[in-house]
Amino acid sequence: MSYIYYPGCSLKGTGRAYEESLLAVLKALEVDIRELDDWNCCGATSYMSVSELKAFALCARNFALAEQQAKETGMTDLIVPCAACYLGLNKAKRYLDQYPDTRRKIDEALATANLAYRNHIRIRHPLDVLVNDIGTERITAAVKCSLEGLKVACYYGCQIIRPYAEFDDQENPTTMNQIVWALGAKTVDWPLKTRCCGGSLTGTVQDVGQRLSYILLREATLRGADVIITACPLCQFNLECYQSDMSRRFKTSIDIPVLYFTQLIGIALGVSSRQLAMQRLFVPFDAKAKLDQVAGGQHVTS
Amino acid sequence: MSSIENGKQIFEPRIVAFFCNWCTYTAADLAGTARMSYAPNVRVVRIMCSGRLDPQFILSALREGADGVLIGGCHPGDCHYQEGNYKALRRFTLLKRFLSSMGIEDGRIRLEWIAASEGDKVQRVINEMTETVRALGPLHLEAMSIERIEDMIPSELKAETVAASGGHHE
Amino acid sequence: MSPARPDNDGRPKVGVYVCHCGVNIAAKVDIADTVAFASQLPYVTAAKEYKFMCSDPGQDIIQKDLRDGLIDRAVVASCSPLMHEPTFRRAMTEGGGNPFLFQMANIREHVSWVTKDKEAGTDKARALIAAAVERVVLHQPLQKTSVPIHPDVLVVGGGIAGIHAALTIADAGKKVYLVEREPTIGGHMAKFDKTFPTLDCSACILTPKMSAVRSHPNITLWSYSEVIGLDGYVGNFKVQVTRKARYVDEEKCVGCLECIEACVYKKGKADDEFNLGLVKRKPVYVPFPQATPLVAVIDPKTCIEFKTHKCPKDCVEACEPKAIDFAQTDRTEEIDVGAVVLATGFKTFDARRISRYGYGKYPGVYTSLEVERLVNAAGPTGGEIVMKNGEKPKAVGIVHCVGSRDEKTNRYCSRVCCMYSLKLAHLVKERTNAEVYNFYIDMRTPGKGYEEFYDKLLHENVHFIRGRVAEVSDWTMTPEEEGKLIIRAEDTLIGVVRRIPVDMIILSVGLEAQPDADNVRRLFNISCSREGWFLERHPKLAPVSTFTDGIFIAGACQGPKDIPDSVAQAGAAAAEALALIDRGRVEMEPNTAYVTEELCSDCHTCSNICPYSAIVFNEETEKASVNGALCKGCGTCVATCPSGALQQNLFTDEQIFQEIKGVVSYV
Amino acid sequence: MSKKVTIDPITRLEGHGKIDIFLNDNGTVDRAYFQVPELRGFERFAIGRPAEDMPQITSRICGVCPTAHHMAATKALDDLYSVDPPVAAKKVREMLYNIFTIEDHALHFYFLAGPDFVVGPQAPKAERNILGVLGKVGMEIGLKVIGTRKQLRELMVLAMGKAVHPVFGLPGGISKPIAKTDQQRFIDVANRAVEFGQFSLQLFQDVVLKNKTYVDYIVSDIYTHETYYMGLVDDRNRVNFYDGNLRIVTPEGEEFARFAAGDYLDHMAEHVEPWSYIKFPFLKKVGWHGFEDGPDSGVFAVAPLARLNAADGMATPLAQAAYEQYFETLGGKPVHHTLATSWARLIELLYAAERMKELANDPEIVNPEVRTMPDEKPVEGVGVVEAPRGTLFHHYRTDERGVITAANLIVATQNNAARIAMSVDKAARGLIADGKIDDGILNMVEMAFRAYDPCNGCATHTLPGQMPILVRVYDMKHSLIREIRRD
Amino acid sequence: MSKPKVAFYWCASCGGCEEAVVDLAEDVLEVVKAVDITFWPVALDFKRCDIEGMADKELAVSFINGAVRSSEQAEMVHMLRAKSQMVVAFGSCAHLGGIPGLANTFDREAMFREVYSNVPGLDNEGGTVPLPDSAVPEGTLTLPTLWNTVKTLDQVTEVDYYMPGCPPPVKLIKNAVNAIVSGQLPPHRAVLAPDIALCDECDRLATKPDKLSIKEFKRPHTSVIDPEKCLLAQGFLCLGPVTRQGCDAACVKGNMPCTGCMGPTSRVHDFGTKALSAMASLADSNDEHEIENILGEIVDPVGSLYRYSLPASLLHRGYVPSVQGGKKQ
Repeated sequence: MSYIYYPGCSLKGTGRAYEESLLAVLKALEVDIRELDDWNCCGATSYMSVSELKAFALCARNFALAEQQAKETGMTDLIVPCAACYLGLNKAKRYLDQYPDTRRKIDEALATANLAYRNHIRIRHPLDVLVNDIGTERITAAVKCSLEGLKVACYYGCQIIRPYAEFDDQENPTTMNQIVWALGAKTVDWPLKTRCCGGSLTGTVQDVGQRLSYILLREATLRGADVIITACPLCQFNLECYQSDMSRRFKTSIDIPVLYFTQLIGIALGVSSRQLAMQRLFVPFDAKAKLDQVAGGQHVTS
Repeated sequence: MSSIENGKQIFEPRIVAFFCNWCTYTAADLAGTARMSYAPNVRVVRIMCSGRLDPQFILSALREGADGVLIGGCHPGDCHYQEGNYKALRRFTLLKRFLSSMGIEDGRIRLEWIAASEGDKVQRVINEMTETVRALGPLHLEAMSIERIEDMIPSELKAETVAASGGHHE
Repeated sequence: MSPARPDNDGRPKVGVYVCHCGVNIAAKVDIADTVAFASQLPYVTAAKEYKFMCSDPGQDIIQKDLRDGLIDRAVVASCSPLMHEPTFRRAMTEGGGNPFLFQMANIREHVSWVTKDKEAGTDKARALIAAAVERVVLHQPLQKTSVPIHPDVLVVGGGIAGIHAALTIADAGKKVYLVEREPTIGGHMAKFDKTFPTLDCSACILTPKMSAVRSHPNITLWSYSEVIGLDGYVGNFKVQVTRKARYVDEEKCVGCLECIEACVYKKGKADDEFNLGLVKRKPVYVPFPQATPLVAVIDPKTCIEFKTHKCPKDCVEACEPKAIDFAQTDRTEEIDVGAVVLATGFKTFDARRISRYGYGKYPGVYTSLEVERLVNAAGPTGGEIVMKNGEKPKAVGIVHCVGSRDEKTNRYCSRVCCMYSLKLAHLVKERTNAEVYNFYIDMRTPGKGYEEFYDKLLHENVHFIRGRVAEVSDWTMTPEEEGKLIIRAEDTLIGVVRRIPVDMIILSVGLEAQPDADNVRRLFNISCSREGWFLERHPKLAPVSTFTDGIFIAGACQGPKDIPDSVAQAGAAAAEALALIDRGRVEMEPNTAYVTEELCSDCHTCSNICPYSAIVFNEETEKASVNGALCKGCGTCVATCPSGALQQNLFTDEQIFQEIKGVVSYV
Repeated sequence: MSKKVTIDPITRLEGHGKIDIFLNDNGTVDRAYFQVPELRGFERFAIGRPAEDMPQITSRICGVCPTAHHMAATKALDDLYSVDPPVAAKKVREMLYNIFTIEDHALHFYFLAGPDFVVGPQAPKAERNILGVLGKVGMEIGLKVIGTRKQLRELMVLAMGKAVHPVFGLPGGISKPIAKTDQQRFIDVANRAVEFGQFSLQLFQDVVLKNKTYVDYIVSDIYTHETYYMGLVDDRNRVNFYDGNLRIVTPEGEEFARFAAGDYLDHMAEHVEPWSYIKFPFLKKVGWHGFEDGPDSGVFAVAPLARLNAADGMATPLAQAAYEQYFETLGGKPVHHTLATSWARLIELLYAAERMKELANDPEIVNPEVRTMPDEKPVEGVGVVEAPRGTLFHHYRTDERGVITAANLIVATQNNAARIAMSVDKAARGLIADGKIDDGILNMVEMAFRAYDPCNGCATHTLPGQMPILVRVYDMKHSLIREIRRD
Repeated sequence: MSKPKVAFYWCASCGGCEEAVVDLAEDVLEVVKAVDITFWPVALDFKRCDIEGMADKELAVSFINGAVRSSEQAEMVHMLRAKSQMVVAFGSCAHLGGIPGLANTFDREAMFREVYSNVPGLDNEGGTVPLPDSAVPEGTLTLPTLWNTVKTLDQVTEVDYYMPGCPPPVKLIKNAVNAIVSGQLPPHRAVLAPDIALCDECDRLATKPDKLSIKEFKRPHTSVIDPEKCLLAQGFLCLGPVTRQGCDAACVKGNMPCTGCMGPTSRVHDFGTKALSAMASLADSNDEHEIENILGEIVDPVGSLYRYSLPASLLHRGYVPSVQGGKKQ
């Protein structure tokens, strides 16, 4: 099983922890992935809202490159971890495959760069790959340090599942939960798993943005979560960066670690915290201590 | 047959369709009742059951000048006559290989199961097929018949042979 | 290649008649042009146009030309043959011609209604007309054959539609078999307390009809039974019906229900299907007190005797007429009928499919059908609206369009939800005086007294919030929300998102086709719409007929309907069935296959092709022949015959070859 | 610039031989070209066909010797599926093959070449045909010829389904055994065939060998070429038509090579000329050095003349006797005189008849065990037989389903192609001087290749039978000065 | 009055038809008594100019065998047509195109490629192929070019009757000659053989099962062939049901399946697809994949079902853009 990996800009920037932990985890699970050569922006930024066609062209270029590489390596699956990229690329693919006019225009554009898109590529989210390709059994089998006793709130965010993804239930996704269970931990019943995190609002209409984030964090805490895990660089950033700010704004104390789900997996698989880039977290999470605490001091690493 | 689109000559393929009375023909009627407009390139020949489809009809359609042939029958298990569509499937299975070794591209011959309720499928399939065949271009069987006349006859005999050349043994 | 053309004074004389169908055709087909085109086709002796060919004056044109000897056969270019072929064949006959020296060119459904560009439409119409002419020239005069019709009728499904159809037919003096799969007839209607908009008691109007069925001399009621097989054709169906073992002898059981009393289980054990699992029932039970037939059923899945064989069987003791019979087994009956009325009804939408509404997760969330039982005086709570936690709700939300008008589930409107939601709102308000919130997309109350009923509710302090509910959840933002279920929805009239805390939520679930509708449709050889509703022959002109002659449909199996519509349609289906039967004989389409003996080499290639075994081989002559009575006219054997010895009336090889030629070689 | 003489049945009508003769300014021959102007390409349309259909498909290469192609193909299938047919099957095949050889040689002698000798080259053309032959030898003998041939053909139908385009060959055997009840028929006909063989040989001696003019033709240098010779021989180097090893002898008559059919590609290659559809096989080890005589030229010959040269004798007594007399008369081995072919052919006819008789009397031929089922995956197979007109190779490659992916057919006349071309060239050089050309010369030029009984139907898998010809003589200005032809 | 004049002529054929005539054996003499054979290149020594010299319609009948593949053959055919009152397409090639017609699935270039560069054992690095005109030291040599397409006789000229078979059965030839001599001719353009399929005259007819269906198509070389039982019932691709009778089921008597050389009966327009329809319908399964497996055993549908009739098929030839001017993909 091998894949082409499309990082996108976030995973090289704010989301570095995501990239580092993801690669570490896949390595631990012996999944062979190769970064797409010469990849470019997914178009999710302003393009999509300004000129869809330009955004599609950007995506199509990535597809074409991937297919070229696929020809050499036989790989046909493109792993896209960033929620925004995942959404953008999926949208582009949908339009290319279903709207001949768009396709014709894009094909012309690609042709000028001697590229071609042949619809030989599948866009895969790491959650999809972990649950449907690798399978929770294999994950459980790879666990070196069970997360027994840990209570986790799984946060999917708004972009991964809706509207294009087919690997999970759009109303009530569970793939992340399944992984957590596979690691021995519990998940809290938290109806907000796909509710908006405030997203870009935190940068523009700050109080609205922060209220939205606050609702998520507060409810998670109320329901006893020790940690929130997420699959979106933007969400992760939003949820953890402003916690002290919120505490002041809403006159409570919000203090809950927000990890990338890959980091949590890494912990269970016994990957070193440096490889998992734990040091990049604003709200620190001392796995060892926490696990000992929840397991009542008896926690042992197998 | 061809049309002009922004100055460019667009090839308009001719496609003959054989639709079974109970499912696909009804579906085509439904598409009509629902005013689902689709490409005008397909002309339907109604047969009671896709099982009535003699592969000879397909060749005859191509010979007469069709660029493609579409066959529509009830979904497997739904045949109004129990098994006619399976017989059609058997023949089509062999016919596909037969025609491709005759050099006729796959895209020109298509078998679709279309239920009486699937008017939209009629629309979709006809549009798709029209585009596919358009892309394949005209099936120039006639060119061959012309070669047949041109490259063999001393001019003084042409008239006589043109008359005869139609004559396949009867 | 072609056999001698029909020979009346040498050449066939074809009349071509192009129909405008008002503007339906004329808008996309240049009629004058096609008529001109037709007039120069081979063998055409008359080419004319008329606004509506199917009208009497239209038919008169053809008949006159026939009588004047101007034509001996006709092509009508108008709508689909499935629509008007019979009409024009009749016209041919009345004009003194042969109805089968006729061909239709479908230039409406297949041309004008589906083609944007008039030029292209005209071209296509020309092609279809040319094809019809090429073909009709080879038509042979044929005679229809007819077979007697069996006078009995089968009605499948014992809901209100089935009941009404059965009674109507039986009252007309015909014998009816009414087959119902549940232990009792009554269907969904039997579960309701009141019916909108009149709020009259459902039981009061239904139960008399149920017992009428039970007692009617012309009705054979087979409950707890299912149709498993159907052969034959219109007028002559053979039907196999399985009668499931109920382990109680229907003839002996008097419905005293002593057995239930006596059952070793003192309390209910299994979910009570009739009450949707709101309560438990015993292994031996009757669905409800007015069940018809009032005969107990033993459910082998829960009855201890079937597991251990060690049960004291107090029930047997308790039963005076000795009706209980553990040795009973399923048995299959075969009956002959001339017509079938399908009234197999609907199922309600499974609310679990929309997880954000929390059905099955939050105990406070109910489906409308459950609430129908709660408000029913004969229901598990005796009509008291109390929740699972035993409390009366102080605030109730009614969520409309659950599983209706929704891209993700069903796109159609279920037609009854608005009205029954109003009914429930009224009943809840009346019995609990709770705050009642209706969340609706549009209120759809077209029907006699319906709008008035809506208006009445508006004056009962019931809240109406226009907006589809986003989610039902239990996470709170304010103290007053604690412990409540919160409904989030945008109130599109005031343009704000609202969070409404309630105790009880009623999901107004839509109607869906029965889960086994697809099997049923195959069994009876009819079609389904995409959503699984049985497909009528024509949405307007033949709403209760199907594409299979002799099979009629009534009630919600054809699409969502309320009670009045179902009953009306049941009456219509009954009338159609009666009309068919009273004809006494049914005419068969003569499109059967036949063998030209001198060409048959007895090669047996066709021997295994015919699903009706209509082809027989004569030992002496060493030739095949077709039994016209068994042949259904699919023509599969004809396509198979390797030497063209088999041909099909109305679809001979030559006719089809000519049609192909016509369809491509002229335009 | 040289004159051009075209000998052509009808200008550019293909399927017939075509000879272009270039005269130089002083009216002698620069070079004469023998062309075969048609091609049907069986090699191409064999591709994609199931191998087991080859015996029936390739027999359509030639309706005169369909059995040769049928048998070569069948043997190629044995090899392809590496199956060894039961003894009975082999014997039946060989018997039928000899029956075929008898009637084909007879056909050639009495219908095609015969008229030249029997009726005589000077006789009016209207008589120079089978009817003329009948007139000359008398109706009684005529009927004997026809009758014998008919009986032979009937036996072929009986055993092979059809005489023209048989159907009985299968890899590992034949489609059906010979019924016990039929054996006697084979024996009876065999006896008549032997008689017939002797009679024909006698006829040849009476009308030809006793006629000085003919003998002079035969031994004249014009009709002589010193080339290699190839033929199929049994384990004791005696002529065999159905099976054995291939043997090549040098122009001096020494054994040059002896190999199994499968190795033919080590010994033979084909040369292509742009001016003829026919390909020119040559001996690989000697190489292609143009249309030349002698040990240094890879040109070789097949067919009766070559077979007798390439063998050490005949496997049956009467034929052996005739064989010895033949070489005695013509001055020992090898015989290079092309026109001696007709004699050699009649000796073979006698051998075939005797061989048929042996096999007809063999109890084994009615053994019902006539098939060995193939169980190997097919890859490649070569089959060879001696067709009346010479050695015939069929070579197939298939995919694992036994569908042909490549086919190579090297056919009797093709093997002779180079030598035929040389004969024509030589005849032309020898006969044409000072631009003088007449019918006699034409006839003699024609006899040069008529002796090979060239079947270009076989050679390019096109048309059979003898070759009509047309001579056109042009002066230096390329204007036609005279035309003589026979169609 | 003088005997009717008869001509035999061959185009692209193998000579088997001539052999078939020779197989009339002593009856040839009968024929010669009845008619005056004016032209028979293979056996008799008359000239083309004799024909050219004739008046139009002077020949009573011309028997022409072989498919037509070049202008020259066509020329000859048209001359004979002009000189003859009646033209009989003699044998499968003239009737349906015959086995040479299988060439109609490819073009001339493909054929050259195979013959002059692909086949093993070639000594042809130069890649020499025959050319219409080729220069030799002494001058220029010419070769005729062949058509891409093999044609049936009636695709070249008017044909009055058809004598089917590869080669035509002797019995039928006799009947035809007698019919012509006695003037008792069937309807114009008839095929001179009974208009009913082979099974009717096949000895194995009685062994046909009541319900005929095929679970596995067998290939003759890998299966035992029962000498009594209907070959189709045994699973062999026997085209008897599709093929006109008149050969006394010769191949089946030889215990091999009929391959259809006699062509179809009069009601069938296209031998190959009709055969396909019949055979495929026999495949005993309703499962897509099983159907594919069963029919997969027919490894070469075109070659097996159009063995003798590709040029006479509704398409006349395989679709080759270079030949038919279609767009190259």
